[in-house]
Amino acid sequence: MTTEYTERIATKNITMIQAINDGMRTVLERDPTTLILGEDVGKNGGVFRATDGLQEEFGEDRVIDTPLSESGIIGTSVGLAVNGLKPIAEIQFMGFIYPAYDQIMTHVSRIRMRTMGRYSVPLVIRAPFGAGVRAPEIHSDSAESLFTHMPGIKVVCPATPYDAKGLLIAAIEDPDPVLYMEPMHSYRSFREEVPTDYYTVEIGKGKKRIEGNDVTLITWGAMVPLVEKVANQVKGRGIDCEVIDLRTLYPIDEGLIAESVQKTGRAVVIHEAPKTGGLGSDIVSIINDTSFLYLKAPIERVSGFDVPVPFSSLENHYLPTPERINRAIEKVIDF
Amino acid sequence: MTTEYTERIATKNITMIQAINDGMRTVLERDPTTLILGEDVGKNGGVFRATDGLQEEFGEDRVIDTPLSESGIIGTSVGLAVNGLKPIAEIQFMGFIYPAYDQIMTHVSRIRMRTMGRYSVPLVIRAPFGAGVRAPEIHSDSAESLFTHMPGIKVVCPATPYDAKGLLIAAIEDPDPVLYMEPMHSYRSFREEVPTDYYTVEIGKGKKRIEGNDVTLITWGAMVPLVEKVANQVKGRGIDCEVIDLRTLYPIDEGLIAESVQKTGRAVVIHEAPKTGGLGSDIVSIINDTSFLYLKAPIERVSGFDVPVPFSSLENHYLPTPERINRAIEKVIDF
Amino acid sequence: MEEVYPLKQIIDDHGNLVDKSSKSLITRELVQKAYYHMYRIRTFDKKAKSLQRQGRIGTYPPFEGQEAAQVGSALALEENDWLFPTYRDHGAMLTFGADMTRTFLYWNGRLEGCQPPEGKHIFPAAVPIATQILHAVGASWAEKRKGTKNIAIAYFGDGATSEGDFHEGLNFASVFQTPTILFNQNNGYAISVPFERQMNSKTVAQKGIAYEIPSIRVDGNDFFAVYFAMQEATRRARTGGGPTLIEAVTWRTGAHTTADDPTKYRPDGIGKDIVDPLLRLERMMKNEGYWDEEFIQSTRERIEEEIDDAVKAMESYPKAKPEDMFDHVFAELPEQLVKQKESYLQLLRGE
Amino acid sequence: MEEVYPLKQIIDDHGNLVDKSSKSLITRELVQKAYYHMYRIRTFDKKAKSLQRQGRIGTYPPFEGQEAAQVGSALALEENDWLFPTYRDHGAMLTFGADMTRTFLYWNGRLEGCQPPEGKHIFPAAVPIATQILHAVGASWAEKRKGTKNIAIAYFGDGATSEGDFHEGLNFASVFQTPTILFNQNNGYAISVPFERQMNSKTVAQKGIAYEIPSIRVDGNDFFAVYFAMQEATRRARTGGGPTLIEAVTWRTGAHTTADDPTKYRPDGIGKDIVDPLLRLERMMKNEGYWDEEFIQSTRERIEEEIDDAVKAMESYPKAKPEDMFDHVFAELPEQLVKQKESYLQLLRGE
Ligand SMILES: Cc1ncc(C[n+]2csc(CCOP(=O)(O)OP(=O)(O)O)c2C)c(N)n1
Ligand SMILES: Cc1ncc(C[n+]2csc(CCOP(=O)(O)OP(=O)(O)O)c2C)c(N)n1
Ligand SMILES: [Mg+2]
Ligand SMILES: [Mg+2]
Repeated sequence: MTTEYTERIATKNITMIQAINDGMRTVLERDPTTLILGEDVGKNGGVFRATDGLQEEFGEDRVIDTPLSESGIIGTSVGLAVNGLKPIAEIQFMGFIYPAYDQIMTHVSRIRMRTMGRYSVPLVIRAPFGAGVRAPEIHSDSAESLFTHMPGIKVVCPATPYDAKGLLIAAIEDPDPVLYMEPMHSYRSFREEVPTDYYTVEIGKGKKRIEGNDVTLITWGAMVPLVEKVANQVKGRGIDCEVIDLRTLYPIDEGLIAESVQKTGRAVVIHEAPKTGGLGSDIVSIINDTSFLYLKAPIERVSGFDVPVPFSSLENHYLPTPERINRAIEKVIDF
Repeated sequence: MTTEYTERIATKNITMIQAINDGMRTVLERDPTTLILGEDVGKNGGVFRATDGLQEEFGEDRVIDTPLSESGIIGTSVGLAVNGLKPIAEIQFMGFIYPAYDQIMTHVSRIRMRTMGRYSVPLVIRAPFGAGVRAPEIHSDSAESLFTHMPGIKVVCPATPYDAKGLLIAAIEDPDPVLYMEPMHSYRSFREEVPTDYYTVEIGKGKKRIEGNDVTLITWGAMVPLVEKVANQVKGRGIDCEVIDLRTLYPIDEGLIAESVQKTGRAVVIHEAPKTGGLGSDIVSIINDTSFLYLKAPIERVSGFDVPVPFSSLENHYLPTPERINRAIEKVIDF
Repeated sequence: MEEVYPLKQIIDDHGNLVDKSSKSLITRELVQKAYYHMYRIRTFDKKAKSLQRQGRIGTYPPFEGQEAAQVGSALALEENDWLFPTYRDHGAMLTFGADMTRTFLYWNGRLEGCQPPEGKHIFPAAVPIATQILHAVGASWAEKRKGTKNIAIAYFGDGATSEGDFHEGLNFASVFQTPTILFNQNNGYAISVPFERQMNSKTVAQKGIAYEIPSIRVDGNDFFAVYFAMQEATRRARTGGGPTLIEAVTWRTGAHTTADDPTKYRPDGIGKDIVDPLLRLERMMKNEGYWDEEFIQSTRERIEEEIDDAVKAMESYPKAKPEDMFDHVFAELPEQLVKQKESYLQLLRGE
Repeated sequence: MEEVYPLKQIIDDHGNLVDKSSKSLITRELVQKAYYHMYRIRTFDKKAKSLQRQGRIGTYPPFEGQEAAQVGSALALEENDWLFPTYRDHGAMLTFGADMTRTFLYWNGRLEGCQPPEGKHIFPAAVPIATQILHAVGASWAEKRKGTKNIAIAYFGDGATSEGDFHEGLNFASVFQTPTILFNQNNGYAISVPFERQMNSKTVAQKGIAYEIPSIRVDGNDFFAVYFAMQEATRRARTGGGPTLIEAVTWRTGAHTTADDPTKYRPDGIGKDIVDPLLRLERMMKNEGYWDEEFIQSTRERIEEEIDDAVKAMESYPKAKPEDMFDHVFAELPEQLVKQKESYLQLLRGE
């Protein structure tokens, strides 16, 4: 905030969880059809404080504590959404979205197609995800692939406070269902200037976080700051990384990936979910489809292993580490 | 059955659904800890007649009609399995496995790891899948990716009556949970000689159905006969395809894929599930990892589109067609 | 629990009025409406079965035997209410105003079959069992929030009561006191599984106690019993009294679907003593002086004509377009999907 | 429904015997066992909270206030029964024979904490709510099939009753008449959501009616009420009488977990009138002549020593090995996983 111009946009220096809270407040104020529902979102303000203060401000009718029932939350949200409301449903942790999987797979994502647009489900499902915070079992799953493989729902995942608010508002504005994944490891890990006003970040567009020429690092969520750190480290060793934060996991920004890899000829994908079936494989496929002749080395994937996210004593061994990312970069460079 | 030697192995010329029935009968006879449970599997013998006659033969105690409750079927199977039994649970159609997804994801696949092997879940989940039989909505989903991405469960899918029986018995013998996917389109579409006795087909091993040198076609399930047909057709045009039937979708036979692609330098993957997140992407990744320098063209994927399996009037447009496979073969050849 | 939830009847098998107190509520108009709709959907159902046998539509789940339950419930709804059916409730949907041509189209595998007439709130049949219960709770919750008097009805079978969504739906309805009718057609079977293996309770109605949801068990083959129970339930719902669970005890006369063979699992002769609901209504009409040959004949002719026209319209309907598979997945097609669509259409055009 | 399911009490808040008929069933041995276990798990719970504050274990969900429910239920089990707990039932697990060092290890994020002593059937705590109910039904069904007299108990909270798996579990238990105890600790809250927003019924017990499962509502802070209700239920289960639903009405004295702040959602002063179950037992022991200073002192010392030893053992336990993340996913590691493991271990070794 150094120039007079930028000062005109009022901003706050806030964390991601605050930005998410702010995003919901902004929308609840503007759009009376929006409402929040979920477990502990009301009086308690959410187990992570994402909805802190919102029930006080907007009432029990807009910010609703539901019974402990994920299929119930999503299933009733379908009914609310087709009948003119815009529910923002919280699933307390992404690992607890599975009981609602049937409703999401067979209804949330299919109602528009089934009725040729007569009915639609403008529903946002918020879900904190990812490991590294020493949470109990199941709390740390990264389940994006189960939804990017599901036609009819968009999947977004911010890495910064700014994108968190802008993507959340975009998700709520979207006429279709959006799964909004919140990297809980990044909830409070850093702050950023975030406009106090209404703004959106376009769904479907990734962002180049670091420009570089030697190798493209593609990632999202809580891995972004980690990958940026590694990129800066290897820069010291003369390797010039381009870092892409996908931000939207479906529909993926194929153009951005292709353009970058066609420049660098090398790519490493980094994500938390298990390797097999991970979004990394789709990105490899996109590169195969768009940039085959540009590739100078096989694409590397650094990801969770093909094991359930382990208990907290081992979770740091499960997650991609700087060492593993480093080795992958070396591998594509030295190939 | 032409030589005296092979005549010694008694066989029957049967369909896949009969082979599955025969596989279950064989196991129920040999192993008193096995039991079958599911919706309509008992008196009715299954909506596809997969369990026909089994309740009559083995009693209501071994072949059990359950309430209409998929989470109930899988959740109680967990309890049965950890307590010494070997349940073979039927999910009537794969599109109805979603209500049980939570139990499979958080328990079936994790109990061995969670208890460091103290408890295990030797459970087989049978599920008919796939489109092309004009079934109502949801009945035609191909959901393998939701399970190949799930650490702790194996996924198999036979394409022929012989493999159907052998893989089913192997799945039941396996000490770990196995999802056994049945391509319903192939249930009665052709017959094959199947040994009347006990035998297994090894889990984790694919099979070369046709040898060839120009391009590797990788597929499984109901796509196998279709792909074989196309392979035979293009042979007439001088293109020599190698056809691989994966048979096991997790853990995948990486060696077989690599060996073939290293020979042909070209690959087309064919599957029914939507493209994004489909197993095709994993296969592209495996080829990227193992055979990068051998590739003469980008790998092609012919799959379901990124849309929900449509209603029956459009399902043939959704499924891979000979034309689409043909075009993909031409593309990799002409690259 | 059967004592607590006795089977409420207004007319008996012989068409006699057993609940005299209802006599004043039964008007000629109501009786004729009941007859018209029950005869109409019965004829539709017969036609659908025959079309299926001739391969002119796909697999079809007949509702024969359940006409009183479906018509009795749907007729009690108001114009702006919401209806959430299963695959077996096309009788209720037609009665509430669904288009008949589109209903045939649905069973011909056409998405167009899922579109209700403009302004009418009829959801497509839910295929995954019990999932629609939550939708009905949500949609009626939205009406309550908007301050209207509109309600929603969820149809579901006896088998559906075993699914988690049944339970979660009833709990939400109860906690949020939504104006929802939870309408159970207990037709004795879930495919091959009889009621008494589906649950260990003698009634579905008693399950309301778990949620403090008022419930009632009615003879589902008695149009009037269903209709009056519905009236009470809708009145309660519209006046802030929350949800009601109605168990309509009925009988699936035929197979589960045209692909099913009930002789595999149904004991011989079972259900033979059950009097067809339409026959019961006819008996009642004769007993109580509502039988009017002229009305009957003209009604039947009108209906036969309507159905023939609808079949013709279905069969001359423009062919399904592959574009439709892509175009409605999202409000706006993402680039990837545009590419998939274009390349497929190119191939179809031989390019 | 509270009239139908009155809160069964044996001793009141002052430790007076209100159900005289039970007097003959109460032995010194039973009282001392109750005291020993309740004091033991109370002390364990306190220690765990303090270890968490010091960062020596991870987030921890205290069960303070629920000791009578957990000990009263677990003590009624037999050696070969099965116990399916939640994350808040380590008191019951310890009482039934779980190893204390491993219990601490569990809260330190160690898989070893999920392993019961050899031959003991104690499942790891279920994290996804209500899922374990089905496991208990399945495991006890297996016992019934084997013809043993063993049973299974599923622990679950008030919040758990809202999940579909609760419903599906009770329905299976009822349909297959499995020897299962469905043991509900209604502690008033599911994190921040109070009982009366979780459901619209006044009791959990009444939910048994939906399934024709006998149910009872007991004062969960009264060790004897819980213990005798359990005895009746286990007797029924062992003799082919099927499942029982027990609602033990209790109170979560502290926070949901050490990461939770109940002042955000609990009205001031709420629960202050609830008499601690251990204090109630002590009062009863004094009133009824069971108070024996020497027993009390030696018990307390023995327990404190045990706990200190367990903490030491936990803290000197060999470090978690990354191999363990791979080695137990399958009985035999598939090739891919071997590769992933080897390459990661190589990296760790600096190769
Ligand atoms: C979740 C799910 N599981 C299984 C099926 C397959 N199936 C279709 S209808 C049916 C029986 C339904 O019985 P009921 O609820 O009594 O309704 P009815 O068919 O008798 O009208 C089953 C098991 C399904 N559609 N959805
Ligand atoms: C399926 C699922 N959804 C959400 C959660 C998060 N969660 C953990 S404990 C809890 C409340 C449980 O309440 P209750 O069943 O009453 O048990 P208590 O904690 O009071 O012992 C919730 C919502 C979870 N563990 N599992
Ligand atoms: Mg039925
Ligand atoms: Mg509780």
